[in-house]
Amino acid sequence: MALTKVFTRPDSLRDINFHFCPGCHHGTAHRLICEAIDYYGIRERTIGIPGVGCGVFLYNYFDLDVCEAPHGRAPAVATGFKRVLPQNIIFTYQGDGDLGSIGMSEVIHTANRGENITVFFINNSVYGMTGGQMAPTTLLGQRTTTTPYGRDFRTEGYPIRMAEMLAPLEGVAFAARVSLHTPTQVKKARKAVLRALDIQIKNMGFSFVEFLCACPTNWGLSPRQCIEKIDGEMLQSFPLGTYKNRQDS
Amino acid sequence: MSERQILKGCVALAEGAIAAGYRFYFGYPITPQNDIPEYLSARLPQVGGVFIQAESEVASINMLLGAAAAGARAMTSSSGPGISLMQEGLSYMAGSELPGLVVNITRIGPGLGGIAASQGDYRQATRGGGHGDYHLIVLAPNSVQEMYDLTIKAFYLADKYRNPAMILADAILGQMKEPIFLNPPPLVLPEKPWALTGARGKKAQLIKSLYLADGEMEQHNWHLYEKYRRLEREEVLVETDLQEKMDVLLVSFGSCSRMVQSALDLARSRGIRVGFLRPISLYPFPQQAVREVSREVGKVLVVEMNTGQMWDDVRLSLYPGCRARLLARPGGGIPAPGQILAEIENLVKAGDGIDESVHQA
Amino acid sequence: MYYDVILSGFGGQGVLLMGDILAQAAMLENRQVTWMPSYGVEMRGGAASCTVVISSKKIGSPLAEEPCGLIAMSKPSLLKFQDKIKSGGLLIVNTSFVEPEMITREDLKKICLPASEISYREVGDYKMANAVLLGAFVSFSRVVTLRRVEEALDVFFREEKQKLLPLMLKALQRGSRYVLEMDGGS
Amino acid sequence: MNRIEIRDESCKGCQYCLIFCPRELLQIDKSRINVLGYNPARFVDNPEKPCLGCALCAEICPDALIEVYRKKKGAVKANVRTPNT
Repeated sequence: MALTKVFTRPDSLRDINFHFCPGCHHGTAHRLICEAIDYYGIRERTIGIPGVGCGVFLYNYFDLDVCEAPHGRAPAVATGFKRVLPQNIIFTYQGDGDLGSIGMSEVIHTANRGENITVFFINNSVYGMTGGQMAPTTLLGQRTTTTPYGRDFRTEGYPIRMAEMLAPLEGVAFAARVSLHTPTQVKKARKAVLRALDIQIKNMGFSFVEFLCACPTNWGLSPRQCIEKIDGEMLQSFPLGTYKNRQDS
Repeated sequence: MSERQILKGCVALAEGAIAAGYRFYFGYPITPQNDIPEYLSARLPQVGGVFIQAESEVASINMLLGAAAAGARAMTSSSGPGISLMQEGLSYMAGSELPGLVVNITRIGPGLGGIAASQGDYRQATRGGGHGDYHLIVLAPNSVQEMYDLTIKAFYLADKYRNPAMILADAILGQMKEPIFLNPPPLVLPEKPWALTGARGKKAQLIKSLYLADGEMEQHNWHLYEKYRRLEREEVLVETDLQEKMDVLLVSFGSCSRMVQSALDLARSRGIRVGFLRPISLYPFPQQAVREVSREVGKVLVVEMNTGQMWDDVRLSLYPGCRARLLARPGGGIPAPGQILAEIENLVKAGDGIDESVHQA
Repeated sequence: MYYDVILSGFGGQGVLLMGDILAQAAMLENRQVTWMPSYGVEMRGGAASCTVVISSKKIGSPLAEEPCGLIAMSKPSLLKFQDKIKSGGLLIVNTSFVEPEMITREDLKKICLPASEISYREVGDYKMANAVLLGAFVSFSRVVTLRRVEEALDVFFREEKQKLLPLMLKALQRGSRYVLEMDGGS
Repeated sequence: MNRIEIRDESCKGCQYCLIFCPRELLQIDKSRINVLGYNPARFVDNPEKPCLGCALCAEICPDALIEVYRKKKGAVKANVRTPNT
């Protein structure tokens, strides 16, 4: 019996090696977003807006129109795009420094306006590109290059939970936190990505997917140890779940 | 030709933008430019446009960036401190070669300063303002009619050169009312094949300002350099009012040049031979015109509402041997025509070798 | 022809509108004209003033160093501006709010009229004092004709404000008559 | 026979696929260093416990380097499903 190819790279993902480190989950997030774009057949009307960080090179991998945004400002840039091109599908792709720190204001107000865009948020609890400094999502006790003694809530505050924070805003139609550390979780993440874009296609409002990801390089762990860290500490600080899923009207 | 009608400067500017096909406003309130967003929040929906009050100037400029990258003519307006917050986005827009219009109805600075008229943002506007090797196209109106006309022109230049443009005005020009003609030129929106609208039936495109490969950034900056040189060759806007055998040449821009015009009339009525040169494009600065005119007259008086910002550009452009003196009001005060006249008379009396000193009006 | 006038008073007395109407009338007479409000930190209340410059030639400064005329509707505005008026210029004071004794200049043409009282008694609304003063101003200075001012009013009193138009016209004419009667008496 | 193909020249040897293969059919090829400088993963089928075609390896591969072939007739792509399944 002939074999059928049942799993392959999505068409929207260019055939180019990722620059990401071994075990980094950016590639997985890239793949899931491209799969969803292919699934809905929206590649030719989708515009991606990466923030600054390891994700900025998204344009090398995604075979669609891409516009760079200044650090943290991707939701504002996306707003500009969406208001000019309401028929297009606009998504941002931001890391935890970009979205949770410098760009907190932009994402909250974009969400609160119910801007009909999708924000993909890569939460790996650390600044990747700049060399492992503390992120707003850094776990308590986690050592980073700027919290050499571990993050202490008395001096650095607490890890910030973006999905939970955005979900109650009226403008938000979908907010979920997923993880990419096991195949089962990747499958769940795929559903969240599909639903987020579905929400945008149906003009239902702002959609948000937070991905828990590993940063083996800056965590100083092997990929195998990274899985354990996500499964343990990270899931404790960042519970998975769908925090908002407005029903189709 | 349309009927004359009396409009406020800020409203004329907004109407100019609409005549230029602009439909997307993103901005954050700050005095003294609030007439612009307030007017447009009512006006844009009437012409199928979009008005968004952004959460900050930082967001505004990036909304502008997005709209520009999507191919739209888009504008934001602000004042001093807000414009400072926009510098990051402006640098990105220049680096990504995105057109767009930023209106600066200036305040007095530095810091929170004050809201009266000032020309203290000249240097920030003409030198780039943000990080990196770039310029904004900067136009400085001096009448309500020019608030309208130059706004249209600024959109046109921004698109032509794929570079952000700025209208530099102040509270006098924003608040003043004058009769103007609303005569929009035929609206021809340029093709923007580089704009991102989705990769439908074409290769996927990218708009970016990050160049990491060896030599790539240098090449990009040389490319921008060529663009700015072309602007300097082809897009200089300057108004002159010259006489034979002038004693003094007056140089001034924006609202301040109106006071200088009054002083010019006073001086001429007293038989003093005075010339007048007004840079309308502050970048590109009319270097050549200043050089040529100053060759005819050894003494130049620059009048500015700052401590000598355009003065620097004038002195860089003077014909060798010419000297330029500065008459300044940097704190919201306005140089009165009588004070300017007195300084002109001083210069006439001064003999040949004047010094390049700063005088307070 | 060149004339610059400062119109001043408290916020809410309608001095900016009075300037607007004057500028509109000047435009209808094919003059060059500028209208420049004083802009201060305060947004409401307090002092309000505007400068209107009317000329047959291109106008340079929209501000007046030495105005040809001043209309003062309040004490602070009289104190602030009366020393600036060009010698031989015109000073119009609303004596409903300002005592004539406060005028220190001797070298001016002066019109002192209780505009608010006239407005209240003869127009039926004290808020038309600005129009009374404007009527007096144009009839005395003749920078524009009263007819042009009446035409200009149409721009400002449209739709729901149209009901104010007859009152404005009446107030303007009353102010104008005050000047004519004063002239006749002198 | 179900099987997978790994584009091993692009593999960075993170070993995620090894960890999640229920049949332990993946291993690191210590005999070889690819152009990226890593020991790549290698698929070695076991006739006793053959590949299930479950695609867990492909699902977890962060570099999207694994293609999965299944005997099943007319199967949909495992990584492209409807939103509600």
